[in-house]
Formats: sequence, structure tokens, C-alpha cells
Amino acid sequence: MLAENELLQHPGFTSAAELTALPALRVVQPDGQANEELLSRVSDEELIAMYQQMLRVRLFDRKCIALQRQGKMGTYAPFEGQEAAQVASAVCLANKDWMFPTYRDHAAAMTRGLPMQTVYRYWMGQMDGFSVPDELNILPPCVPIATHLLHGVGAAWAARLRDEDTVSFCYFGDGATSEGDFHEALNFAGVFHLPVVFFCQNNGFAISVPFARQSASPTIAKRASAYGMDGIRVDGNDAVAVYLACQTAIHKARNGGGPTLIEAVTQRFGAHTTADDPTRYRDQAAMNEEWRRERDAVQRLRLLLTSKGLWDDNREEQWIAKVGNELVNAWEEAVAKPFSEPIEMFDHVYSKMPAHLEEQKKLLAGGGLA
Amino acid sequence: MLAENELLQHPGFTSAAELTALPALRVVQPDGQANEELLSRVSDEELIAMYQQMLRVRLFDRKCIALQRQGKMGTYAPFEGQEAAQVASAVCLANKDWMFPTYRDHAAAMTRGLPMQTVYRYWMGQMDGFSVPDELNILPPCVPIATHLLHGVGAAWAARLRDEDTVSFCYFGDGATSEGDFHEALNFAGVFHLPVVFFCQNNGFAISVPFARQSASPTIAKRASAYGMDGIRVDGNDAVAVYLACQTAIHKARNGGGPTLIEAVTQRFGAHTTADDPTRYRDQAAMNEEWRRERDAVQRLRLLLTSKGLWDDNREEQWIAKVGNELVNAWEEAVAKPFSEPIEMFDHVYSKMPAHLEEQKKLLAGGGLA
Amino acid sequence: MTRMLNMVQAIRDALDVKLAEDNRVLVLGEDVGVNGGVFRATDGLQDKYGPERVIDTPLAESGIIGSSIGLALNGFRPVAEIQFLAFIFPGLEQVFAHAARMRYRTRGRFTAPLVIRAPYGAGIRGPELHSESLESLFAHTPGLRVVAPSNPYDAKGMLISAMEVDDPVIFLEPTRLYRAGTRDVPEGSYRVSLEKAERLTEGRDVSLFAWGAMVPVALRAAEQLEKEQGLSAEVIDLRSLMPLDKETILSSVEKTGRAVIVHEAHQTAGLGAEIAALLADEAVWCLRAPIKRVAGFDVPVPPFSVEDAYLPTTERVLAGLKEVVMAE
Amino acid sequence: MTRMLNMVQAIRDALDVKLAEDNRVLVLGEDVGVNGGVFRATDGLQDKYGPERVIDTPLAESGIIGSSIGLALNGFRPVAEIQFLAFIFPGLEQVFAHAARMRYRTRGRFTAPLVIRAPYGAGIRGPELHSESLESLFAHTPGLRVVAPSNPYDAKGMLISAMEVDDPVIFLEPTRLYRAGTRDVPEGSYRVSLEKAERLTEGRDVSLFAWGAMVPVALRAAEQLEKEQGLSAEVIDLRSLMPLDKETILSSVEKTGRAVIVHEAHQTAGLGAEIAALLADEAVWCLRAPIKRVAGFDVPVPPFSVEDAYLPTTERVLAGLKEVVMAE
Ligand SMILES: Cc1ncc(C[n+]2csc(CCOP(=O)(O)OP(=O)(O)O)c2C)c(N)n1
Ligand SMILES: Cc1ncc(C[n+]2csc(CCOP(=O)(O)OP(=O)(O)O)c2C)c(N)n1
Ligand SMILES: [Mg+2]
Ligand SMILES: [Mg+2]
Repeated sequence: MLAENELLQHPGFTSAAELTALPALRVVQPDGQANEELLSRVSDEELIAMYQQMLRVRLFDRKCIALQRQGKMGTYAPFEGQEAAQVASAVCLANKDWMFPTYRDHAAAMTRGLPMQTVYRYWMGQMDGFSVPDELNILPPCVPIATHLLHGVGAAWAARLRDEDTVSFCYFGDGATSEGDFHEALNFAGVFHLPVVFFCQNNGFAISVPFARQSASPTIAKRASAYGMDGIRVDGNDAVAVYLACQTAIHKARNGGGPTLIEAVTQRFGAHTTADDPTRYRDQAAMNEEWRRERDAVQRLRLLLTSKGLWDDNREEQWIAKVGNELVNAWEEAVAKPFSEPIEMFDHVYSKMPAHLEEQKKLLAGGGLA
Repeated sequence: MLAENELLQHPGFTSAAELTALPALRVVQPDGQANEELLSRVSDEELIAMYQQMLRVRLFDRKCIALQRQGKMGTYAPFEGQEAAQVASAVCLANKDWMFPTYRDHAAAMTRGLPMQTVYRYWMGQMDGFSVPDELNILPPCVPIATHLLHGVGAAWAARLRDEDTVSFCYFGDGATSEGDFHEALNFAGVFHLPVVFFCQNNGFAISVPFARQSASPTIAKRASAYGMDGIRVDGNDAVAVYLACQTAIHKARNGGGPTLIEAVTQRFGAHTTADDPTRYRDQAAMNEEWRRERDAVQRLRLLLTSKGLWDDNREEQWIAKVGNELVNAWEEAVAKPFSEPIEMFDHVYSKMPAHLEEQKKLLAGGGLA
Repeated sequence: MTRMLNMVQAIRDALDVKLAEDNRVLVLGEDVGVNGGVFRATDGLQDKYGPERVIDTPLAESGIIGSSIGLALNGFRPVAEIQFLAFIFPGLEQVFAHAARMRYRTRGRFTAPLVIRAPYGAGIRGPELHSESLESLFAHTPGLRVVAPSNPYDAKGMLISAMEVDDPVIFLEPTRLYRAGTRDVPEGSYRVSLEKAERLTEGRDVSLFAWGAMVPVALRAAEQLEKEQGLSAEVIDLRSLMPLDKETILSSVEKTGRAVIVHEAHQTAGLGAEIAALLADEAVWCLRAPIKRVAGFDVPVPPFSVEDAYLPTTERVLAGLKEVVMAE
Repeated sequence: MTRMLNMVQAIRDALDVKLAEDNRVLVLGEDVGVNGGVFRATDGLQDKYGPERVIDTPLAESGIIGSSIGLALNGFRPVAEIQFLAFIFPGLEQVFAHAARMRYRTRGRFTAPLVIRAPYGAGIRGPELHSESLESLFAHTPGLRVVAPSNPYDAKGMLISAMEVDDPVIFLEPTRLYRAGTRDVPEGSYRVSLEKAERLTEGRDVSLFAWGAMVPVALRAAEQLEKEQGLSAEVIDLRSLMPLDKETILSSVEKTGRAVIVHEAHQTAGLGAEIAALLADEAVWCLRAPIKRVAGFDVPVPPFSVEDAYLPTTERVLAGLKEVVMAE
């Protein structure tokens, strides 16, 4: 980990007072070359674990796209390209911390321990796809853009009021920064000096709309200063940079240092969702080429690991095989589990079912009218 | 007027790229001493006209408080203390420009030509208190905080689409900067580079809540940079500073230079509304003392005018007498005019009255049930 | 021990009781702290419980409600004040998309037991957007409870219940009744049901349904009907608007065969329609007259000089009662 | 000249026609430009009319609606797309506090004639909050017009009318019908009323009211009723939800004496209640059976694997019809 003042002095970082259009913090270059000094803050085990997880979620993502194409899942939101941003941030959190993901952040949620099966079930439109194991404070994917940032604020506030050192960690996209709730959340966090990290994956697009149409400000990190908080801009395809930035912001939040806005600059490699056709709004061929050459986060980390002798083709193959089994097993479990019964729709609307819902439930059960 | 680059080079101004906690632009000191170089941009006639208008609206404001106390008007929102901010901004606008005031900005609206009688009628709860003369693009006072900023954005957008050089000018308070709509409005204005001026009267309070509780950012002007726009912070009790800042921002907007955020630092001298008791949340006695000594905008401008030989006790007396007559005459007209008839509530709901409203209208007219 | 309290005092008392006995309870909103609320409903509470439990927030309703949801997720029981009901508009996404669905979405794993208190209704010469009645919007949103007390006793007891129930509650406070009279209100804790209507008068000839500030209007109209025609109206204060106390509603109309519903919200798609629809379905065989609604007109609440004509008056309710009792 | 178009094509055609003939018309929203809309309802329009008239906005619904109000104030006719109806939540303040009131507030001096288009309703396996039906919220807001077409012909004609009327219009597009079938749709301009319901079948035994995606469901149920019982239902497509075509509604029930109302929004405080309430007031003497509503249940629209059970089905509507025709 970096010391807080060390972080603030690094050329990639900036305090609220100095924010301008920034270069992003990068530790590992696309060819796997690294800034050794910064890299030394991360252990080999951590690097390997992140890589394995990134590869795992990428394979999961591709499997989901295939399942969707086969009609076995509903519309699916892939995250390929954003593995470093999601995995390297999520590994920094503890069980007690609160995570607020969007529909695209299941890589982060799975990294924190959300069962793969649950994620499958979510995209199958099953009710238990929204269930979260008791020991994890992960909210289900938030669909209405930017709204969950305020939940992160509130949960962080609760922690502060109880003098707990838990942190709220909110995931969101570049498009989300245009919503009023983004503003209100950051403003509350600033005013009440709350332990929350706002982690924006700036993948350059909100569906088809490029970032330049979202904001006249060239960076998102820069907006931190409007809320009296620090902002950090990192190369979101560099797992090590993401890891260091998140770890520092989380540590700061945990220790009373208040909120941070992190902008992880990354790319969504594929479509917005399986219902989207990215060739309508961008040159996907050019993007593919550039991405494979210098943006692919998984490849970059693999190059680093290989150069350090921590990974090789053999380990790669074994890992892929292992994950392949997991993907299949989890899917089999997901479809073997009973599907949601219509009647379950009446549960959990209220803490105690009111009379009119009892009636409606009975009618549905009896095949009646309503 | 200042040239645009001249403005940007003045120590009181800053471009979006350099925004930090700023000193505010001030031209006239509390004792009436002025920066002669900047003062020379304003003609003597303009200075006198602004002073007269500021005194006029102050007397109007006090009259309204008295009328409210006598039960002749509903809850009233006084603006004493904010005369320079409102008058010196409004004089910069042309008839064709669009003005979006709040419930506290009737000084600005009257300066632009809204009849005094209309303002009386508004606070009497009469329907025609919301009517605006055809030749003026002034919206009625906006009650839901910050929402009208988006209307300013849209009206400015329309002007730009038609290649007209009209400007939208939006009034709002420090509290309004916390609402999501503030953010969305400034963001749209920045993205579409629209001819709109966001004019914030930072009077330090949103009802009882001090500015430090609204925002962790020490200034509002600073927030401009989050939207890629310029921000200006001015002494809002200095009519000349307000005038120069607004004139420059309006000129810039009119000529394709895009939006500006102006923060006019001022004080509301009295209560939030006649229903409010400011002694509950601030030391009003200390405030009175300080305010009279160095914050009173009317007094400051009078000292300047007197020192320049442009004003004296005699002119003051005559002006007060003249305004006194106007206040009384306008009030007499306001109460002589027929009061709103309940039946009018059915008009203007739709462009053409639908059947169910025809029915309801008939029932009310007939004293029936509805 | 009881004291005579008006509704504002009763509400403050409820907050005081729960702040004292449950350290999960927080009060937050615009001007609720130092200022004690623009209606003084939270007066003195910040002095007593400190600025960490009675909190002045920035001016942002989505922020207030959204962060209250987060506070509730993480163990607190926030009571958020919205200064006037229509100022909940910017926070509706948080109410509709999250507060109402948190329990449902997460299958009970996470819940959002918050109370949103808001003064509502017309009749106090307020400026624009200070007089709205929006109960049907919330009643149409599964997952929310919606209640509106009509007197100080109920206000305190229902607010205590609202702070204890594990669901989000929209707690509507009829501004016009805030200081309209006092009642004996017990000290300390007591509960009033969040689901039960209250029959205020027994009647044979017509059922008269009302809530909030329309309750006194309904009572006056019923009195007048008795005086003028010797007919008795059964006045029912619904109190709970979601869920509705169907049993009480139906059993009254089964007896009287006639119904008038009074509310100050706009008539079209107001909650009166729901009650009429219930009756038209389940009590149609008992109906001996048209079901009448006496409601706010389908126009925006007008400027205050004419707002009284917008509102159902005793005369309009009486006219409605007469139409119904004379039908056949 | 006519062509066979589906509803998405018909909507695009309406926009195309008005963009061409009225330079005050603008189309704006998220992904409506380069991408042509997530349902392709604006496909090709930016290429044809340029990025100043078919505009991709930032991701902010209050911004979209609020700035559309400003555009309308200053002479334009914006047609704002909300990507899915529930995403209007953050923009509701602009709709309720401003779009609906601008004309009223300013006594006609300023108006806000904008159209808000939004796909609505369930049945397309959408993620959470992609399937809501919120018509009653808007119908309860004086100053708004609310319409929902059920076929390509109406969709085009009503959208053209909506772009021409001087009031704000909430234009609800039943997602499930977007590509559910084609109809002969005339080229060029034509108008369909924003106030008139359409009687789709003549019937004697029961009136069946529906709109949007429930219209085909109602028709199927009516057919089934005919087949099974030889009884005829009069199916009425309301089309306009605010104002309601009271005349058509009442005259049908005066004839049949029976009514069933179908909608996919939650039953409680849904628009079906308003129709039932109208009938219980003004047609009570004609009623020969309880008025039944067959509606979405009072639960949040559930995840898509079970959404079909949330929605009124032909079977549920048929059961409702049978209950009503067999009553007495
Ligand atoms: C309030 C709201 N408006 C619109 C949408 C529809 N929508 C879903 S994803 C999306 C784009 C989001 O872009 P961004 O925030 O950059 O996240 P990304 O999808 O790129 O991860 C939109 C417009 C929504 N879900 N919620
Ligand atoms: C959306 C909304 N929330 C709350 C209010 C109630 N309210 C009226 S004025 C005010 C304070 C506004 O403060 P500021 O923006 O600083 O303007 P000032 O009154 O100081 O001129 C509040 C909270 C409102 N009108 N609208
Ligand atoms: Mg994005
Ligand atoms: Mg203020």
C-alpha cells in the first residue's frame, strides 16, 4: 500500500485543490513492463490471485454471452475489457464492507464472493438471482443509473455513526456522472466526510453516447474538487494501478479520511448488452485492434506475470480447465435448482403480507381472476 | 464592459482550468472608495440608475413586509441585502433575453420591467400575479428549488438552434447548488455550449442551513470547472462588481462563448420569509451590526455616488418621495383590480378545456357538488 | 398521564419518545436541526439528541431519501422530513425504485424501514407547490405503506408505529390540522394501528369516507345532514391509505348501501376511485345509490386566494351526501 | 398510399413526417441519435435531419425533460424519449411541477407543448424497472395528456396529433406490441384523436375496457367468451387515458350493464379504479353485475421468469368476464 501522502505526491494523483485534466496513474505498461517501485507494493500472490480471477470472470462473461445466444438467459450485460477495474478494486474490500454494483459489475461481485450460480440465476430472471449470502454486504445490481451511490453514502454514514471502520464502495459508469444523484451523493459524502469510495469505470460510452457528450469536463476525477474531495484517475486496464488506488482510498476512508472519487479509464470491449450493436456507433474493428494491442487488461497482467516467472502456458491451461469445470458445474446447478414460482411474487413485498395481497395470492394460486 | 480576456486576466476572475478557492472581485469598498480603472467602465448614468432602482426595490420590500404583517398578503420572501446582486445583474439584460427568477428575485424581475402591481398580486395569491407582460421573457418565480435552471438551459438551446443572440439568465441561491437539477443544468449547458448565465446569490443560508452544510467546496464558482465552464466569484454587495461580471458573462454568451457560473456573495439581511425567525439559527444582532457597517449594498453605492458628487440628501429625499407614491399607487391599483374568481381555476389547464373540466366548472359555478 | 397537545406537538412527542428509546432512530431533513423544522415539528430535538441524530442535510430530496435508504440498509431507522409534500418530487425515484422494492428485490435480505414525513394538503395560504395531496401516487406503489392521521392522538401513535414497522412508510401530515386543535395525548410510548380505519360516528343512511384534513369537514357535513334531514352518516377516518381497511369499508356500506368519499387530492385517479372501485366490485349488490366522490378539482391547486374553492367544503360534501341519500 | 408497418416503424414514420414538415420539432434523448434508439424508433432520423434536430443527450432524465420544457417555452416542439418508462422517475419533478403547470401558472403566457415518448409495460423479458406501467400517476396530474396506442395506425396518427397539440403529452408505447404485427399505415400526415376511445367489437353482454398491450389480450378473451358461451363482449380500446372518453365508456355500459377493465399496472389506485368509479357514480342504475378489474398484481413487476403470471392473461380476463356475465 501507499502511504496517503505518498499517493498524493505521485504525479498520477492530485488533491482536490489541484485538479485539472490529468494523466492517469499507470504502473504496468501494455507490454508488461512495470514501475518496479510501485509494483513492489503488491505481493506475487496478490498478482497471481488477481490474474486468476480476471481470467475466471472473463471466461464466465463469454459463457454468459453464449448462453444468452442460446436463449437460456435474458439480455446480458458483458464486461469484457473491464476485468482489471472490477477485480482489482473488489479484492481490496473486506467482507464487512458494503459494495454497490451496477448491472455490469458482476465481475466485482463475484470477486467479493457472490456465487457464480447466483449471477447465472440473476440473468435467467430468477428471483433468487437477487439474493445475497448473509455474510456479504453486496447489493443486487442497480439498474436505475446512479441511484445506488446514495445508498453507499447512507451505509457509510451509518458506519460512521456507529464508529465502525467499514467502507462503502460504489461502482458506476461514465454516463452515471450526468445524473443528479451522482451530484447529490458526492455532495453528501463531502459534507458529512463519509467513508465511501466512488469508483467510476469510464469506459468511454453510455450505450452509444461517447463521454464527450456526457461532460464538457475532460475527466471525471476532476469533478472531485467540486465536492471538496480528492480525485484519482487511473489506467483502468492496469490491475496494479487500480489496486493501489483503491487500496489507498479505502484505507483513507477506513481511517476517517473521507470520500474519494476514482476514475478508472477503461474500455468495454463488446456490446453494451446482448441487445446492443456497437458497430452502429463506433469503429469496432479499429477498437478490436487497438484493444488487443494495448488495452487488454488480462493480457497485460499475464505479460507481467510471465516476465516475473509467475505464470506460464501450463498454469494457464490448468487454470482454464479448472474454471471451465466451474462454469459448467455452476450452470448445471443453476438450472437444476427449481425455477421461481409465480406465487413467490407475493412474498417480501411487505414485512407482513397485507390482506389484499393474501387475496391476490390466493386467486393466482387458484387460477382465478385476480 | 471588460473585454473577455481582460476579465479572465483580472485577479478576481479565473478560467475553468484554474479554479480554486478564490478571492471575490470587488470594485467598490464598503466606504465607497473604488478601483477607478474598473469603475470607469460604468457610466455615471448607469450608476445613478442602479442606485435608484436599488433604493426603489428596498422600499418596496419593506412595504411588502408591512403589508404581510397587516394580513394583506400571504407569506412573503424579502430580499433586503441582495439589492445589488439582483438589480446590477438585471440591468445587463435586454428585453429579448430570458430571465428565470426564484421567489426571492422580484427585485430583479422588477428591474427588468415586471410591473410592481403584478408582484403585489403574486404575493396576494392572485392568479394574475403569475402573468408576465408579452414583451418580457420573464418566468414567474420558481418555487421548486433549482428546477428552473434547466428551463434556462432549454431556452438558451432554442436560441442557439435559431441562431439568435438571446441569453438565458438564471437566478438561484446557494442551497440550490445541492439539488440534482443544478448539476444536470450546468452539465447540459457545458456539453451543448449554451448561452446561459447561472447567477447564484450565495447569501450564506438556505433557510436555516449555513453554506458549509450545503457543500464541502468552499466556493460555488469553483464548481464551474466540473462542467468545463468559467466561474466568477464577485462581491454581491458591490453593484459595480456584479454589473461588470454579468455584463461580461452575458456578452460572452451572446457571442458564442458559452455558459458562465457567477457566484455573487451576499447576505439576506432579514428573515427567509415572513414565516421565518432567523434568530433561531444566527446571531442577528451581530449580523445587523456588521451588515450596516460593511455589507449594505445600497449604502455602499450611495457613498460612492455622493463622493462623486452624483447624489445628495436632496435627491435622496425626492427619490424616496417619488417611490413612496409609486408604492402606494401600485398597491391601490392592486387591490382595486378584481380579485381572482374561483372559476378561473379551470382556465389554462389545457389548451382546450376537456369535458370533465367543463363539468367540474359547471358544478362549481352552480354551487353544486363537483 | 396525558397532556393536551396539538398535532405538531404530538408528532414531536413521538419523535422524542423513539429517539430516546431506540438509538437506531435518526431524524434528518432540511432545517430539522437548529431551526427545529419549518413547522417546528422537530423543535428542541437536536439540542436534546445532538447533531448526529437530528441532522440538517443539504437541500436535496433525492439525497435525503437515498441516503436514508442506505442508513436503513445498514441498521438505522431514519425519519426523513420532506419540507412540503410536493418537494418529494425530486426524490420519487428513490422512493419508487428503491425504498418500495428493497425488501422485495433482495428477497428479504436487505430492507429499507424508513419513515418519510411530509406536511401535505391545502388550506394554509401557502405558495405554489406547498399544498399538494399525492397519496394515490404512493398507494399505487407496492411495498410502501401510506398513512395520514387526522388528530394529535393518532398522529403520535401512528408515527410511533411507523418507526417500528419494518416497511417504508409515507407519513402524511395534514398541514391544516397541525395547530387546528388539541387532544389528550398520553406520555411515553403507545401505538395506533397502521392498517385500521376508525369509525368516528355510527350511521345508518350513508357511509362517508375521509382522511387527513378532510375528516373534520366530513364530520361537519354529517352533523349538518343529521340536522337538516334527520339522516345519519357513518363517518370513517381511513387513516391507513395503503393498505386500505377493506373490511371496515365494505361492512359499513353493506349496512348503509350508500357511500360518499371525500379527499382533497384531484378527483381523477385519486384514492377515492380505488374505494369506489372496491365497492363497485364487492358491494355492488348492496348499493342503493351512486357512489359519489367529493374531491379536489382536476386542476393544479390554484393560488391561495382561491384555494378554498378548490378544496371540498362542508357544503360540497353535504351536497354530495344529499344527492346520494335522495337517490333511488 | 399505405404500407404495412409495425409499431416501431409507424412511430418513426410519424417523427419523420413531423421533422420534415415542422422545423420546430426536435427529437432528443439517450441514444436516439447515432444509435437510432434502443428500440430503433428513431433509426435514420439523425442522418436525415442532422444532429441539431435529432439529439443525443447526456444520461439525465430531469435534464432531458427540463431542458425540453425550456425549448418548448422558447418556440420548439421537443419530442423527448425516455428509454424505458420507469426511467422517467428522476424527471418526475419536471413533469409534475412544470410541464403540467406551465400554461396554468402563467395564465397561458408560456406553454410547454412537449411530447414525452416512453416504451412501457411488461412481457419482453426485460431487466428490473424495464416493465412498468405508470399511467395513473400521469392521469392524476392535471395539465398532462396521457395516451397509449395499441396498433401501428393509431401510434402514428396519435403521435402526429401529440406533436401538434398545445399541451404536454405523455405518449406511452407498449413495448410488447412494438413488433407484434403490422398494419396498413398511410404515408404522410394524418391524425388520430387524442381524446376518443375506439370501439373494437360491438357487444351486448359486457363492456371490456383495455389499452396498450392489453388490447389484444382483451380481444382474445372476448373471442373466447363468444366461443365458449355465445356471449358478446364490447371491447373498447381507450387510447386516451387523460382525458378519458367518458361518453363512450358510459354509453357502452348503459347498453351492456356490465364492465370489466383490464390493465397491466398494479390494481390498487390504477386507472381501472377511475373507470370503475365513473361507472359506480354515473351508471350505477344500469349495473347488472359487479365491476371487475383484471390488473397487474399489487407487487413490483417481478423478474422476467415469472412476469407472465404478473400480467393479465387471456385466461384471467376470461375468468373476469365469466364472473361478470354469470352474476345476478
Ligand atoms: C435512470 C436510468 N436511465 C436510463 C437507463 C438506461 N440505461 C441503462 S445502461 C445505460 C448507459 C449507462 O452508461 P454508463 O453509466 O457509462 O455505464 P456502462 O453501461 O457504460 O457500464 C442507460 C442509458 C437506466 N438504466 N436508468
Ligand atoms: C425542491 C424544494 N425543496 C425544498 C423547498 C423549500 N425551500 C424553499 S426556499 C428553501 C431554501 C433555499 O435556499 P437558497 O437556495 O440558498 O435560496 P435563498 O432562499 O437563500 O434565496 C427551501 C429549502 C423548495 N422550495 N423546493
Ligand atoms: Mg460507460
Ligand atoms: Mg441562500
